[in-house]
Amino acid sequence: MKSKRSINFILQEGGIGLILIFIVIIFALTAPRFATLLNFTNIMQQISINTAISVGMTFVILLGGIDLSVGSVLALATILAGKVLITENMSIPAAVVLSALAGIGVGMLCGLFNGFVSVRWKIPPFIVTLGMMNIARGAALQISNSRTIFGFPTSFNKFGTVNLFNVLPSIFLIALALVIIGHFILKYTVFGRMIYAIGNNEEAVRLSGHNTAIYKIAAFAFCGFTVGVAAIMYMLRLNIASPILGTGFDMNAIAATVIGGTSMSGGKGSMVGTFLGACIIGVLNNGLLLIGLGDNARQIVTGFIIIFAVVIDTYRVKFANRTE
Amino acid sequence: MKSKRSINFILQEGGIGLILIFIVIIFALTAPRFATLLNFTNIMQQISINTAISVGMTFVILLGGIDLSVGSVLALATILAGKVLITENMSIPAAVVLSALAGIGVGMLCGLFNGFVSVRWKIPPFIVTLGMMNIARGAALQISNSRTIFGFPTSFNKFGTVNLFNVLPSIFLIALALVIIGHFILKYTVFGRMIYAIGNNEEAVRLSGHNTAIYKIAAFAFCGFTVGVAAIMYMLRLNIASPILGTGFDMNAIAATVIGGTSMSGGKGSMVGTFLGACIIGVLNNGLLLIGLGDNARQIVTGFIIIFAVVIDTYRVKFANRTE
Amino acid sequence: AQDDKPVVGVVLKSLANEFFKTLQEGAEAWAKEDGRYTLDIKGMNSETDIDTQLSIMDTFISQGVDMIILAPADSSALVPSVVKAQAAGIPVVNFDVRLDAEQLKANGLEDFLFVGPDNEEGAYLAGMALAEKIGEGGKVFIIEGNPGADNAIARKAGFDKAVAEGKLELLESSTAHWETEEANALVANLLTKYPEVQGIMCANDSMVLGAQKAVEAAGRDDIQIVGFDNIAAVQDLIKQGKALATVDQFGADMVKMAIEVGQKIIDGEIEPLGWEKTPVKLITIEDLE
Amino acid sequence: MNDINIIELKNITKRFPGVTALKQVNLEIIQGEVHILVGQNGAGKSSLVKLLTGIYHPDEGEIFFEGRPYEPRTTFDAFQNGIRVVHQEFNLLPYLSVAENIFFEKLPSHGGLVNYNKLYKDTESALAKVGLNISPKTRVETLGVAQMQLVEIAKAIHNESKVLIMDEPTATLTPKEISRLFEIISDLKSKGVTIIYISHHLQEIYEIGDRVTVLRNGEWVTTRPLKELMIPDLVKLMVGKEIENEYPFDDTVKVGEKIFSVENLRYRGNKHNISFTVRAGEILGISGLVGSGRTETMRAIFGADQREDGKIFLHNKEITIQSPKDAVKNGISLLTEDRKTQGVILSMNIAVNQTITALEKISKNGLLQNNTELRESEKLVRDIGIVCPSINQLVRNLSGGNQQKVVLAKWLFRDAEILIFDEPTRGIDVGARYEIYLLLWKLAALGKGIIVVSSDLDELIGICHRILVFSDGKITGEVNREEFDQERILSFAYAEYIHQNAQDLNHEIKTLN
Ligand SMILES: Nc1ncnc2c1ncn2[C@@H]1O[C@H](COP(=O)(O)OP(=O)(O)OP(=O)(O)O)[C@@H](O)[C@H]1O
Ligand SMILES: Nc1ncnc2c1ncn2[C@@H]1O[C@H](COP(=O)(O)OP(=O)(O)OP(=O)(O)O)[C@@H](O)[C@H]1O
Ligand SMILES: [Mg+2]
Ligand SMILES: [Mg+2]
Repeated sequence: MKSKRSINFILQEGGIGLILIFIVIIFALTAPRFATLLNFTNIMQQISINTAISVGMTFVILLGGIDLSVGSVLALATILAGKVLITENMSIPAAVVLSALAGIGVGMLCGLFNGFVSVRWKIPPFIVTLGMMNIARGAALQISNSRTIFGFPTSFNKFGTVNLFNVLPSIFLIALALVIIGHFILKYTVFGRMIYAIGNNEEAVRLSGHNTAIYKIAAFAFCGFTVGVAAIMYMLRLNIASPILGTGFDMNAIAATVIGGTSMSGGKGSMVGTFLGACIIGVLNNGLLLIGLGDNARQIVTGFIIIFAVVIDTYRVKFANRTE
Repeated sequence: MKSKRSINFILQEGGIGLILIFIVIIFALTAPRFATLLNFTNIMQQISINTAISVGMTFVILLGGIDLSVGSVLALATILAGKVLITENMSIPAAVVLSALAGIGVGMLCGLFNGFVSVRWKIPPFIVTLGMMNIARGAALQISNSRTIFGFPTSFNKFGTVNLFNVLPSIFLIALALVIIGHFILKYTVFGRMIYAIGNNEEAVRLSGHNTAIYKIAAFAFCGFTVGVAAIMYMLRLNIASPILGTGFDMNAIAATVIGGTSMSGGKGSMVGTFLGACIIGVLNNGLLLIGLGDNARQIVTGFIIIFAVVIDTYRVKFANRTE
Repeated sequence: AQDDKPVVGVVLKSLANEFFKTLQEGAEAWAKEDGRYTLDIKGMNSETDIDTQLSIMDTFISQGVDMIILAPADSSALVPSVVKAQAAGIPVVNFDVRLDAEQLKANGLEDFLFVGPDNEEGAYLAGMALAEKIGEGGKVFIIEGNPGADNAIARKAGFDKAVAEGKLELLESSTAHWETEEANALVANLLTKYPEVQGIMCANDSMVLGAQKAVEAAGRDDIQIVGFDNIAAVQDLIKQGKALATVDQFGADMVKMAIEVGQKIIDGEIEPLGWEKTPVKLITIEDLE
Repeated sequence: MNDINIIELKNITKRFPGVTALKQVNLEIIQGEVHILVGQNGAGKSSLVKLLTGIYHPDEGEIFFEGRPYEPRTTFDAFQNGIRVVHQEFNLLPYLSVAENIFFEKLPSHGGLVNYNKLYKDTESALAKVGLNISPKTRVETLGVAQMQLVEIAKAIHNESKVLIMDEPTATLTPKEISRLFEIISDLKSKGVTIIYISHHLQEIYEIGDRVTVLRNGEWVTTRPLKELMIPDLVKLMVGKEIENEYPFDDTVKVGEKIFSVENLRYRGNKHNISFTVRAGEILGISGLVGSGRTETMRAIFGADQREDGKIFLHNKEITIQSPKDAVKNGISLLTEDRKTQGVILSMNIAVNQTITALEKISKNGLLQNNTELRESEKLVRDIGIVCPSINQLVRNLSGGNQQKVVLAKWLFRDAEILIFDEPTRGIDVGARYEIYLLLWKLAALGKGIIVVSSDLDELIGICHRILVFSDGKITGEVNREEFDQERILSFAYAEYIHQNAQDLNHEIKTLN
């Protein structure tokens, strides 16, 4: 009985994890240098930013929303944080702290704006965040005068290349911390349960006396927060702040979330799933490159695998239901 | 009674139209040369492709789906149609007809794939079309060897610049025809009725004895069809076929649809609204430039106006309900 | 047999871009003929995809290739990767887009070698061709590339220089993000705003295609257009007299030169310093006959 | 009794576009009573409840609660005043657990963290109270309708309240759950809770009610002690005319040959095989307790869920049914039990909902014939007596009973040979129910085979030729009209559960009497 249950658990909760493991094994067998510690470190480095954004995106999608502005807001956040970071006449620790606050702050403000406008006027988040996508991008270009900002303090830049135990990149640890925080909030806090509840049936939640607006705004703000953190991670990793970065980040984060099993219409999904979704995307990008596929073939294969992973997942769910 | 009713109609159905008129008036007063016939011809030319894609997108979104692959599929369709069009040893009329068939055919095939896979394995259309986005782009690049295709027959190129009565661009007329066809299907056919019904409550429709799968696949195929037509329109307008065109077309089409009042969760919306949504986007692009705003300011203002238009729309709906 | 040939890792920007595709094919053809090297050419799906470039760099480093030649997607962000490769004993030759001088300096690579064209110079040549054609006081637009992109900035600077030197009147400078369709709409709208315009400078050839169609649709045959990249479709326009000029940067030669310079560095013949300029050439109708 | 009015409505009027749901209603609810509210579908009962709970706001008039003016702006205001409600339509969160559904108004928490131990413990006791034997972690989407109803009730009663309003809580329950509910109600009453109870099952209200208010067309008709009004009086007050016999049984209808049969059908998750037949002109009743597998069996026949095994014959010829489409094509229809998620399309109008089963009748070559649709749809509205301003009314804006009538209408629009009705009269008032029975008889007279699944045993006994009894996924009894007998049918219904658990049985039987 018990073992059957745990098989079920693996099948249901860990399904996308099995698919990830499967992909990893395939690449380990076929792609030279894939299964090396160094390469895993690389992959972790590469998925960190998408993972961080996806944590916030999961909150928003669980509510039945979407956030298209994450890429632009990330760019804007790097610009502001970057400006602060290179301010002269400031001690480096002070500059770093203020810079992080600036980046995270602007992320949260944009998130608040998204949440507030969509809740206050009952506008589809798609529209509000599409608007914000343009606003933040324009602002980033304007403020930076379309120029990349660089020349951060060396100690700052160094931190981004530090690997714990020589394996775990610092920014991956930050991303992991966000995943854990996100998971914890969703699973164990009233706020988290409200996110699910609202995504299930907002009307019912409202009728039982909760102020759904607050929770929704908070979810968008949280998404902005993770984008702000991702902006700092970006600066740590690439040592630049740029007004043009982040195109496609929105689709990547949404893809990670949805591949991870979160329903676009809200109410269903998990943070662990999202993390695994981000891993799958990262491993695919890395593995297909190592296998030596040409660019076009890589793109085509990526497309098929994205679909295929989710198709497999539906079979797994079916099977899992049957063994109950 | 009757006049009150017609006011109501304008407020409810034509609301986004009023906003469009409002925007047009503002620009007419503030932007030099905005209110000229020539400029309107320009705008029509510019919105044609987005309008055509949005027609199909509306079908998909009404079902509660989404199609992220339209841009890539459009590129792929131009490449195939372009290859056919420049085939030597073929009479021009034959080449044009075959080329159109190739472009529209590949569009429909991609749509069929999207529909079939998402229906058969119950996968979110977001994922399937994201996959298709990669597949079609990779295929377009591969087939064209990353090269722009040009050198179409002169008569073909000429047709793209013809304006009926010196005002209505030929491709705008094609777009308009698609809008009318789409409107007709949605309003007056069993297929259209099913689209709405499935978007509202698929399970109830299924339990009423319908094969909802067929209708859903058909809607995606129709979307692919409009993308194929849009590909031909693109070739008429720009006289090239290119594997890299079409980025951002998906967001534009979704934006037109949603600004036009179609609900992202399906079941609610109209083709006329979508058309007006596409007009608003086109007029904004044009008017803000004529007013003399710089690139960044234009982007920021566009963002605000997109949000603002929809905010206004919610007030209008409220007001309309009150006057009933 | 192939295995003992030195492997050169080539990191390109987007292979979707026609320029890089031409470059890739040219480089491959050259390598086959030359026979000394095995080329491993990798690109990304989008020009701004810094991430993929970084992972390609990582991949090359862990594969231990003999030399990397790099066309960076971002002039600052790739510097740490270059440092990493050098530290691993792999010489890196920077080509096409110059790595940022200050960023290099901060990483201890002052005046790091660059093999590549002078984008600004190229744009200036195109701009001057336009200026000569329409004469002093001629009214022009600049259609810019992606804001913030390094070559977009350089080309804009070149156009600006030509505007100043040719005493042209700049009516408007706006971006169309390298894209045909966007350039088409932008130019159509600008033509409405400034019917008096006489010339258009586009930062790449894809935008020339869109701009030219907008001019044609407006029924104007008195507007001169110049571009950059020398793609086949624009050559065709130049031949038909529908575009004035474009600029060729001889991508394949650039790769060849970068590899040869890299070989010299390995052989200890030269220091990896300075700017090894590759030619830029104005292409007009005379060059195409 | 010292009669304090806990709630007073003074001249309340509520209008909707085209409808006045309540007209100048005056009503007093006495502290501690069980106040019954009856009236035809669309009489305004649910609207009244929604006014009391802050979902709607009156256009005119005032409400007093405990003597003070009471203007709830949100449901939360109502809660804070101690007013709780079980709505006619469920408001559950499908992907969340039963525990979270019951408690999410205020999840047991400490410093923002959910205390799951307490949550599950509390849930167990809340579920035990309503007699629902499921794990607190069960996801609500996997529950049957009756179970969902019990979850709704558990949700409403676990909190202390002064006034508890129940809008048709028993529409889908079987006697077992109903008697448990009545125990709960009398328990609450003894604690001084005032109860407002809405039901169309007129027999049951006598078990618990103190006073009754009748609404008709949004107008107050009377408020009297229940003892003073017998069922026929109530019906007359509600409907405005007398109905002599609640259940018409037409013995002129000839039951013919066997036309439909199911052999060894096994739905997914069931251990037993099910076989039965239906004859032309026969009304076959299906009885059983909640969860006995009636709905699953019907869904499996209709192709709504996949079958594990079994054959289906129509006119002695085997037919293959893989999907509802196959079923409908073969002349079988199924009126589903959950109208909100499976029956109606809430955001579309009456006409669309009614005609969706037979679009070929209102279209030519794929083009809709609007005039035909209008005509057909209006005819159905008239035939079935749907109360609505026009056929363009959205189904969402209809009263619960009228929504149910729309579902009926859509299946009548499709002339099927075999009509399966799963809880067809759920939420339908006595008057309209009578009309529906007549309709069933009309269909029977045409030689159709009719299957009625119902939790209302009186109804089955009143109108069926024959009743099959389900118990735990198995047919345990078949009773012909001559032998109809409540006790006997119930004993069949319990048959399988008795084998399983003798202790439970004792309990069941106790609660039953
Ligand atoms: N939101 C609404 N919009 C329009 N009309 C409404 C709305 N809500 C209720 N109505 C109308 O008000 C009237 C009263 O409805 P109500 O739901 O109160 O009836 P009811 O007595 O509860 O009926 P039932 O027994 O069928 O549940 C009906 O005619 C209904 O169509
Ligand atoms: N009180 C209960 N305790 C435990 N399990 C139950 C209970 N009621 C129902 N179930 C289980 O839930 C499943 C589905 O319940 P549902 O109410 O839909 O039953 P059903 O067989 O469709 O109903 P009905 O016979 O009422 O139409 C049943 O298979 C049964 O095992
Ligand atoms: Mg009601
Ligand atoms: Mg049932």
